Amino acid sequence: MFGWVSWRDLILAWRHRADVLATLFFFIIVTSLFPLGIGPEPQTLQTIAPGVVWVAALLASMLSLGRIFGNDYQDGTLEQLLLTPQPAYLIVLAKVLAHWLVSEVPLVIIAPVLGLQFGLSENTLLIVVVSLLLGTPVLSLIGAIGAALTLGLRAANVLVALLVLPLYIPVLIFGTGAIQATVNGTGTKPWLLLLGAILVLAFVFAPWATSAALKISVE
Amino acid sequence: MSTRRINWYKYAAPANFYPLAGKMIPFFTVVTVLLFIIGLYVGFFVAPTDFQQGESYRIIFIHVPAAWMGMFLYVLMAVYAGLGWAFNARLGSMMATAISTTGAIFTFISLVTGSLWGRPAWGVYWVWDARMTSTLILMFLYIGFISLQASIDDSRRADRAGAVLALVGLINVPIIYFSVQWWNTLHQGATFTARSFKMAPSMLSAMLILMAACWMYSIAVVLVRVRCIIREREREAPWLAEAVA
Amino acid sequence: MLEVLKLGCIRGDRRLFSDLSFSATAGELIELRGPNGSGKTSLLRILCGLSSPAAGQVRWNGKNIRSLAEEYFRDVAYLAHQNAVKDELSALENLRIASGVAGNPLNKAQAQQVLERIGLKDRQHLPARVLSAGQRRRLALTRLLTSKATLWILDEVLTSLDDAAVRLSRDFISDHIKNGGMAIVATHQDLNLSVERMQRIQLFP
Amino acid sequence: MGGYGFYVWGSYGVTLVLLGGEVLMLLKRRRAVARIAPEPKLENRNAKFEAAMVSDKL
Repeated sequence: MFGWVSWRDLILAWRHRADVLATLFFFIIVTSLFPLGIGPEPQTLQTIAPGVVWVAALLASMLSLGRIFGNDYQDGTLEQLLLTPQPAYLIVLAKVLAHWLVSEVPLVIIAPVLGLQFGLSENTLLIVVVSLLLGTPVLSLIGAIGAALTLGLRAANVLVALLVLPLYIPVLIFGTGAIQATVNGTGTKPWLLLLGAILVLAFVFAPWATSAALKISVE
Repeated sequence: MSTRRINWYKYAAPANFYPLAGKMIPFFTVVTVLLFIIGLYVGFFVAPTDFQQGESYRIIFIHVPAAWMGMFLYVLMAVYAGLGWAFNARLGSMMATAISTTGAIFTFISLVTGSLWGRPAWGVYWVWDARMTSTLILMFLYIGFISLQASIDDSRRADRAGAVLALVGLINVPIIYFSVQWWNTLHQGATFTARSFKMAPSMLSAMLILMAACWMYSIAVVLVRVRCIIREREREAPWLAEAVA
Repeated sequence: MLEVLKLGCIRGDRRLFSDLSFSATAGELIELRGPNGSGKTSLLRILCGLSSPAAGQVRWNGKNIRSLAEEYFRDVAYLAHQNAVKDELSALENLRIASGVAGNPLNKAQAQQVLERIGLKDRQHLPARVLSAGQRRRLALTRLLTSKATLWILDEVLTSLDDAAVRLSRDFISDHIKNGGMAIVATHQDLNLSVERMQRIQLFP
Repeated sequence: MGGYGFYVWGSYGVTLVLLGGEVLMLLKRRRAVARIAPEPKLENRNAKFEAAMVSDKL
């Protein structure tokens, strides 16, 4: 049943692939704006690169949060999902997995290319990818809580940003920290470990909070 | 003998709490006013001038209590919201809603007074030191809670969604504080930690009295607000007509 | 066996009903009547465990459905106002995915058989977006045919169905009840089902 | 205030304005709430319901 839920969301995302691409282009355009706004000095660009990539990733994943549950809520499939004989925790996890694959993994793949714009070395690009791989699942997991809480509300998109962005701050700090540590040549490992720890915590707690929020919103 | 025992469950019902709160409000109001007068008197007329920071240190008499209140009230709000959700106790959820506004105001006061204190101490209004940054994020958490509740029309859903958000925030607060600390120590461009200055006893007592005043103020204000919320939400309940009449 | 004990429901600041008690056993139909806004849908949502009641409880085989949680959902099929049909998927995909998600996957041939029974075989590859309201309702009905649930909870099951489909769904429901199932049906029109045991619950505004 | 007047009075001024504002808003709300007359109708509705409940075995 777990597989079916993820599979279903992947098919639906494929039917709406333009939306997915739009998120990706948003990410690309936002990161490309910074050199234009700040100036092309390689030194400056290298300093801001980690922050720019991560902040743009946060904003881009923000855009897609409404899609995790929004359409299913509107056409009544969400309540049918919640009535299937499996723990809501697993349903949430399956949907979050699909969201991560559809909306976050493309960002992780394109990020090294964008890193080139900022003159990052190959070694640093690797850390960009690793930190994003560890951090973006947390974005999906925590974002799902916000998406579930704001289901069907007016201005849900703005609201979800208010709720979720402050909770993203540790991921932002540790993610950029890892990249900066490689640029400066200090140790990367503690940052990645911290990201991993947050991922484990989010994995355990976030789906639980999301399913509680879903039940509240569907009622 | 059992008559002396207080039945706490009884006061978890709005019907019993409403008149009780009404009786408590005058007491807390009077105590608040007295404590503010005493605390400000001690702070401005008894406490000596600090030889390092001059008169500007007097800001901390209000800044520190406000910062503490912001944090305490967030925890208190989350606990009330959680209790209201877990035990289906409306009063708990109403208390959480009532606390959120006051907590956000104290957090905001602590941000403003902090930067007014920072200008003479550091030369700039805002520095990204760990405490200021954490307080700013706490403010964001309050804003999230308040705007979520404001945009949900159904009060039952607002209560419970607020509870989930507040509890998620509560789990996150230590993580956020820790990450900001770490971030701050690693970006050691400049240390802005406040020089630990020796507090004269009169300084300490001024701060503690104002701290108590802020607590009493919060209690009084929250009780008034929760009574308003009860009246708005329970206007169909038969007991209210009797209580008001 | 379904038992409803002293159920109360409040929506917003309106009390829809209170102290509602009834029970249903295998092979029984419960018809739920009442004007718009009297709380029919709210009651059905409480019965299937989507909402929690303001007072009282619902018991399934002697246990509170709150504590049974997803174990209870194995025995319940709920057909809501909304069809829960995905516009982007074809009729066949809708059926196969919905039943896969619900834990009784169908292969292609089985799914086509079900669609044939409901009269959608020649529409199976069209996206649900282009189906008519009645055809979408028929597609929603397939959920009942494929589910193994004992308790059917149906909200205005006959709306926007044509005569043939109405006859078809009457047959489904009475077959289900004859085979030892239970059904709770909220409806405006008479069901005219030939079942042996039936209760009617009337809600007032 | 030894040259720090703006910062010290500014701090206490902001505090006064915010807390005072909160109190004023609250008093205003309390007055508004007092105008909402209680409409106790739950009890009546209850009674009507119990009487109207029909559950006939056919």
